[in-house]
Amino acid sequence: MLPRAEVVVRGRSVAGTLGQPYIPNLPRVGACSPREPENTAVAASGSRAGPLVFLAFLVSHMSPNLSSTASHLSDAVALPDPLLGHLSMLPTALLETAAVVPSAFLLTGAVAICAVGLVLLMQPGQQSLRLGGTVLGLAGFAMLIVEVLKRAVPAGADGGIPPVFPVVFGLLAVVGAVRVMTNPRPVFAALYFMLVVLAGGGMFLLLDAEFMAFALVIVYAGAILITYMFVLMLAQQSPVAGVGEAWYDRMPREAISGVIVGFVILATLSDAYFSPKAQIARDTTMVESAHAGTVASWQRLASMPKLLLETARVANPAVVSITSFDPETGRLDAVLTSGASEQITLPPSMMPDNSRQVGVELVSRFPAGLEIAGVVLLMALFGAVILARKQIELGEDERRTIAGMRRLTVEGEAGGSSATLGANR
Amino acid sequence: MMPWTTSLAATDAQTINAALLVSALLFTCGLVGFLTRRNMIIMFLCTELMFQAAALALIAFGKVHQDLSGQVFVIFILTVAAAEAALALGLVVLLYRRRETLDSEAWSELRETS
Amino acid sequence: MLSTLTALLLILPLLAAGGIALGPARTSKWIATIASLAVFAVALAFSWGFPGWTDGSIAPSDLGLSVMPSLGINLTLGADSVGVMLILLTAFLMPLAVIGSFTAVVDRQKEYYAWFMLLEAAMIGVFLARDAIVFYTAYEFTLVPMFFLIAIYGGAERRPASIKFFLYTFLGSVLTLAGVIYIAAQHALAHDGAWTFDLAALATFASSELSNTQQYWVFVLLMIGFAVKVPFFPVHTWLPLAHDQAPTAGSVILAGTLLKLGTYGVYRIALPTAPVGGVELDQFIAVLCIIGIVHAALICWVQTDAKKLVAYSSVSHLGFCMLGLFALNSVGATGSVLYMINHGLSTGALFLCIGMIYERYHTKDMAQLGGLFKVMPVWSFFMVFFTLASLGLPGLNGFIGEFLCLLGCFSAEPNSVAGYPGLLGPWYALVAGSGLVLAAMYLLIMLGKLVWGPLKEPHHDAHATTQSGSSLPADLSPREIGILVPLALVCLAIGVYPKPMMEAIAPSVEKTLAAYPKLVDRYVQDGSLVAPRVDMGQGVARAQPVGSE
Amino acid sequence: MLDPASIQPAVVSIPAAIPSPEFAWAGLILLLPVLAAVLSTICGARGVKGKLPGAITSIALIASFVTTLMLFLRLPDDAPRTVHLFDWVAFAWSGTAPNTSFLAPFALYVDSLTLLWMLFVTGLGSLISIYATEYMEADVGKGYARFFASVAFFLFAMGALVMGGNLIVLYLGWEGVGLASYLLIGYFYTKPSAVAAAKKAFIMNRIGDLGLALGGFLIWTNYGTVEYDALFKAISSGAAPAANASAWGAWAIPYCLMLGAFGKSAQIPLFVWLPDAMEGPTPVSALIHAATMVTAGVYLIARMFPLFSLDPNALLVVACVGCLTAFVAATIGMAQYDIKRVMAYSTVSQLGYMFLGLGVGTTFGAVYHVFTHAFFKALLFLCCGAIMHGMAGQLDLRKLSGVRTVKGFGIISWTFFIGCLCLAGFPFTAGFFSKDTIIAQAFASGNPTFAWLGWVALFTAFLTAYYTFRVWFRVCAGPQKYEAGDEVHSHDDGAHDAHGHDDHGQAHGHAHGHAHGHAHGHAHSHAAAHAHSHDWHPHGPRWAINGVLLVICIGALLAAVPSYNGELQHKPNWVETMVAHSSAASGIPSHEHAAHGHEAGAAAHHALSFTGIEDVHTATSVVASAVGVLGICVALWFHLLNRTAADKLRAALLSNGLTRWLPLLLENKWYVDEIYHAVFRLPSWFLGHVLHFLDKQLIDGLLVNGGARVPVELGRLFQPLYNGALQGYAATMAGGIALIAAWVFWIWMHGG
Repeated sequence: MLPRAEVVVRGRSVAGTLGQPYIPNLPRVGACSPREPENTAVAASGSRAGPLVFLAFLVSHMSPNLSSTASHLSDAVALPDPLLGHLSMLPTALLETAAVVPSAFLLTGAVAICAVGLVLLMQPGQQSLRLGGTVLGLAGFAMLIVEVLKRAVPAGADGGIPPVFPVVFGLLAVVGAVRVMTNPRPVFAALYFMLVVLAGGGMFLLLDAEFMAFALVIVYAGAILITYMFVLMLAQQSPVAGVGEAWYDRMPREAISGVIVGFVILATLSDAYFSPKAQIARDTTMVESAHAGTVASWQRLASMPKLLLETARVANPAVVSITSFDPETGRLDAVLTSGASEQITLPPSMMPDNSRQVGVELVSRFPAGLEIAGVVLLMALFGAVILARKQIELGEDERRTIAGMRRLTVEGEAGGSSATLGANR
Repeated sequence: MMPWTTSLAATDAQTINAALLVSALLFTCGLVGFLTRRNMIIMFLCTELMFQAAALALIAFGKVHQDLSGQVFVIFILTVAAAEAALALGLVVLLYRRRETLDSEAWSELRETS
Repeated sequence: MLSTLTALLLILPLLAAGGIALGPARTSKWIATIASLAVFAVALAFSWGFPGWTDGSIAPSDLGLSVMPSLGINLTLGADSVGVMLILLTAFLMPLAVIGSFTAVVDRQKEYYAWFMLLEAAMIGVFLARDAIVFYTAYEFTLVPMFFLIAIYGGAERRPASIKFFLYTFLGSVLTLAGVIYIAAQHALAHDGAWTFDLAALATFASSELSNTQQYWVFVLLMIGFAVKVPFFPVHTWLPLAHDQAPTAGSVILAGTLLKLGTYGVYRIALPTAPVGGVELDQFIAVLCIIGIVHAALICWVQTDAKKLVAYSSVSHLGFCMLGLFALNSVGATGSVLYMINHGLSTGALFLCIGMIYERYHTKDMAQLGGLFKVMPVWSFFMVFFTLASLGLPGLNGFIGEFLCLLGCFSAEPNSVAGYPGLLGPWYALVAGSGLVLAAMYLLIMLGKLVWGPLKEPHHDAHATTQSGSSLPADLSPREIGILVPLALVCLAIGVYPKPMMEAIAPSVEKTLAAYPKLVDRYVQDGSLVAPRVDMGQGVARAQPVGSE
Repeated sequence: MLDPASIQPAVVSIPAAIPSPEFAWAGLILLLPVLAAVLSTICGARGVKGKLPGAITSIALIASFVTTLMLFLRLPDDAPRTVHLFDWVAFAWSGTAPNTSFLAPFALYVDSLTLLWMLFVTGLGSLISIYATEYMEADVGKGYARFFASVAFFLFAMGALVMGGNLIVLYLGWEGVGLASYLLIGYFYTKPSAVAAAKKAFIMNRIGDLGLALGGFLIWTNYGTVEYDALFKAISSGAAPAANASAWGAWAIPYCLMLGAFGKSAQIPLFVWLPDAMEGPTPVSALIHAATMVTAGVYLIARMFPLFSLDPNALLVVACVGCLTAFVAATIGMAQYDIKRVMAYSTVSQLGYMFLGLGVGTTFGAVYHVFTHAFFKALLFLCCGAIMHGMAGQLDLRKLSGVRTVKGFGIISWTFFIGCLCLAGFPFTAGFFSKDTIIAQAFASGNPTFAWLGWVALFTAFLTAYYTFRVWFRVCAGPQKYEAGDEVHSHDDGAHDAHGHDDHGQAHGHAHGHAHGHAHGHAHSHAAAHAHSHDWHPHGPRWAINGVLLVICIGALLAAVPSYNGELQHKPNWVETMVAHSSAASGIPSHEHAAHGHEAGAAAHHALSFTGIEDVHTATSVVASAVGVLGICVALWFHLLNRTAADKLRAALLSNGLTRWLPLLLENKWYVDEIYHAVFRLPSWFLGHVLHFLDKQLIDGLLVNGGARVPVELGRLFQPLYNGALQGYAATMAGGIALIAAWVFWIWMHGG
């Protein structure tokens, strides 16, 4: 939490204030002389090295301190594939471009690049396109994250150590999400979703929401995803040799319009989130609410007398009881075993942990919501039971056939090939 | 604060920005996936993605405001997601049994005939 | 007493429509006949007691019913002399149209006559309206019965015709409504939120307090809707289609009265409300009129379908009517109002005549018909008569209106001695006058094909039976003669002695055109009342507070 | 240009009219024909089988004539009278003077010019309707009532035209006679050529009417009135028209009126309708298309002469057009074979003389020529009609010869001869005097242009004499030889049987007590199988036709009497007096004055000085007589004495490449019809098609339907989103949310 006295417009002007042109310290992939790969794993990954190159580049870019490391790393990555080499030039070039583009358009531009990448990624059966899409998408993501992180740092302030974890988790989550929506195999999609959940949990952790992080992983990965898996097993035909997955899994519908709609939202959201105005508002809110958050935590502690007592005892084992507790300051008047009263100031580290606080918050502030959540789950249970009853003996087409009506599906229209369907029937 | 979260010295502001960006991207991916995929199961997965995004944004903003309501609401999201998964997947199974396909377009006859 | 009659004018047809809808099908045509005759009688009584013949005032002035006080919408009824004349025209044509449908319509009679009665109520409502919203409501409501009349009882292409008719005119009049609401909103702004939709109040307000630019645009808005209805040259294409497809009686009413709603709207609302726009656009509109006159006349020339020919001739004729109106002087406007009425009579009668042919031969194609004088001399007499009325033969009704319209246009010059300065002049009249020659051309071609020449009848069902199976006589039946004779008599009477009408119209015209001479003078001096660009920007800037408040 | 000495603007003030309500009975002159028309129509509607309509009309017209005569006799002085009958077009408005009202009451303006015209109109009208009662008897019970209703209506309209007190009433009559003409030309409505001719006449007239209307407009805008009396008052008071009252200015008035006059009187460029108008029954041709209606243009200019006299150039135009028309029509008339057409072209030609007379400033000459021409041309037409009537519709002068000797055709032939003499301008006939007055004035005016026109007119006089006697020598003289016309045949479409045509009644047998009874049954029963050569005989007319011919013949001869008075006895020529007392004399020096002036000034070197005669009038008379006689002689040689010479001449001309054009041009009427068709009619017709196409495709198709298709196409653009698949709806929803979010964000960012 960095209190900011003044906030100037971020972006290129930052470099200007520093008195030097803002030239990102970019790894010069093409220019470097081939060396012995120090990181054989990376090198061995070959064409899959793109993301790592990015990661390295990101890290190097974010932190001047790490720049040598990064360039080292990037130098270390030999790119055997000339195509990939060229493709790798692309993000570099893009970033160079980004440096001269007004920051107001940077986010939007990056979003657009992401969109193009996603569209390419969604082209079925076109390996090279998808590769390009990957590169473009990553480049867009890189531009986005760089710009976004830069905006979190006030002008003239030192960015400090680059936030590796948020970037890593974010990248994982996004990659997972993209795979969820592009993978033709539903099972893999579900598994990638698990990746998203895990990465999301990581983000939760970074945001000090430990309880939610683990709850998320448990509920999603443990319960919901398993349900999906079961359903997939029930409903999904296995890929047929020579045909592959069902056509509806291979062919996205109206990819471009969908992407446009999605990325309009994305552009709006990113502009809304990261515009200077919003950034200032958020920073201000954080500064202003810091104290309130502490007070709220102490209050929650106060609402748990036993825990308060225990906490006080941690501070001073001699505490017998507590006469008063001031959430504003975290100061409590305790009666010691000696009968004397003592004023103890609890350090912030003694706040109750996240799960406790959430629990208190849940039952104290949102009891009705809690009840409703319970009812929802109950209803879902009923619903699931009703749905699961054995109620449909025949497929609709069969029943229509019996009734002498026209079949709704034409041979071969639905799932798989007609041969498969014929075999199934 | 957990010590390890700050070990790499990411500022809160940076983390929050990253989280918000990821949330937006997740949401977009979920939305785009929902709009473009034909498989009903994956469509639901994509809604889950959007839930994720919402949850992440809630938590990030909770962090901004130093308020736990954000986290509490994530619980509700989880609830709804679970309920939805239960019901929706049940429905998907039913639908699949009727048409033997997971293609959502197989159920497009409610449209206005053009 | 006058108020009672006024109310009766509206209520009677509505009651009749209800009665037709509730009663059995076989009585519907009689109910409609009796009701429309009764309305005509009421209209006669109304005009007898009407006090505004000599001074152009509106009467009754006290009949009103508050509908929406907060917005100042009142159901106020009353008409000036022009309105009364058009009411008389409507009430006169309606029984003829109803009686003319006896044999033509055999299916779904109940609806047919009920729609007719509703149509009559709506049209009378337009001419009686003293409130803009009432006017607009009635104006739009005329579309509904007409839409069904065309769509159900029309020819082969009735569906597209009815839809086009409805949408086209509706689209136009929505803009008119926008203009009206804009004026009313401005009025409310300028008068501490006092809303009113009273036509006279709006006209007074708009013509005196709105800026020139505002008036200009208001006029444009108002004009668009009315121009479609007229129908004015570039927006006329719905008319031939609608006429072609409408049932005979529908065409009669369409040509006779419905089109007059447009010209009446221009006369009653657009011209007095936004005189600046009227002056500014005068020449533009006149040029369009003239193009319309010549264009439609030339098209008439090559028509093979008699009904379409008459329909296009309506376009041409109403061009004269508008031209007279936009001469902006008393002569032209008086002629124009006369023309409204006379066009209604003669064109309506022509449609009736062609409908009678259609009932007998099931074709309107002039290539398949010819020399009908031989078998239908009585019909031919009326056909020739009304054709002559339509082409403006002096002594019949068409002449005076046409002549005065042209004279008005001719004398509408800045330094005219005709009392009112105008912006047109001899050249306009010359080109428009060529429409007279062309009118003679196409109408006589029609006569030459239908009435004269060697006898030609469609082979398959010459003098076949009507749809109902009851055969019509070769020549006109007494019922049909009974329809045409009153029309012919009225045409003749107006042609021979139009003076009372002109004297009644003149004061109303003066009121309508009161603001114009000064504006025309200023226009002539400055070259424009609405300075381009700069003033327009101010206009927009002025208009902005309205939106934000 | 025009010698200013000969025409001085507004030197003669027109006496103010005296409102005379006591003469309201003069309205009967108009009312009686209307009544007759109505009654005849009723007869037709009631299916009266008999000559009742003819009788009604004849009686009404005679009564009308008598009323006119009474009016003529009762008028105490020469001052014009106005008789206000009722208000017609009349309304007033507030405004700035002078034009705060438009007043066109149905009023009569009676002066000597009116009376002169009305006398011969009603007189000839009565006579011709009597003639027609016999002539049209084939159509009794069918078109008979229609015919007489139209004739009666024509008389009403003509009366309104002539007697109307203002231009609007004149316009009423103007269009009314056009309508009557339309109805009567198209009388044989089953004949497509008749229908086309009727249409053509009406439309050509409409063009002229437009000119008249515009002239009326201009008069009103300039002088603030359309009433003759007020107008003349304004002119003779010397008050200039309101300055810049119209963009066209007062100068344009005569040109507009001229157009109207040219249309009605069949002058170049609007003359082509008149020959075609011969499709009508012959009495109609005689009455409307020779004697009365076509002179309306002359009347108009004579009546409006005060306006014309203000503008010498306008008069020059009138003179040139008149002269040119006279010449062109005469040349065409030389080459026609249809005797009615010859007469029609001669009418056009004579009308040209009248306009020449107006143009050179002798309204008297013009009016006098109208007067004489009315008689002799009516006579000629009636004779033609009688021959046609007797010869079963035969009009081709190549197929008729020596009719004079056919039994029953004597009166016809000799009255025909007298008519021809008059037309040819044989010395001391009516036509001679009136034509010479015009030509002499052309020479006497001292204007070189007019002198040229005079020469052309003289040459035309020669042509006139030639073609007139060409007809007479061919038809009436020579060996007896005739063929029946087409009207003994049944017409091809069968629609014509015993119904449509004027002249076949006799051949088809109407029981009128004539000697062809044996043929009648035949004719009725099987017209198609009728072999005319065996049982058809020409038959002479009975009393009505013969009587009328005689009366008109006497009239034609007597029409010269005023000139005898004037020329020989030096008494005032009463026609001239009548003209001089009307508005037609405005701006023209009185006769004596003019004569003196010319004798003094222009006598020494007028264009005809070579004759050695000092007086230009006398010189003209001599030259014109010589020319006329020469024309008759040429005709005598070519068409009676040596008929083959004419054909040889024609063949010689045709065989020579250099002269080939001459007969072709003349026989094809200078190709004027074809030129008009190609230049005006065809392009307009084509333009009509183009516009119709554009109207349907461009305006309606592209703009209207295209405009309507925009929302449709927009809808279609987004339709895939609503194809029933869930995602489409979701996409719209999400897109909407995205846009709303973007909007909200925009507002948030940029302040609301």
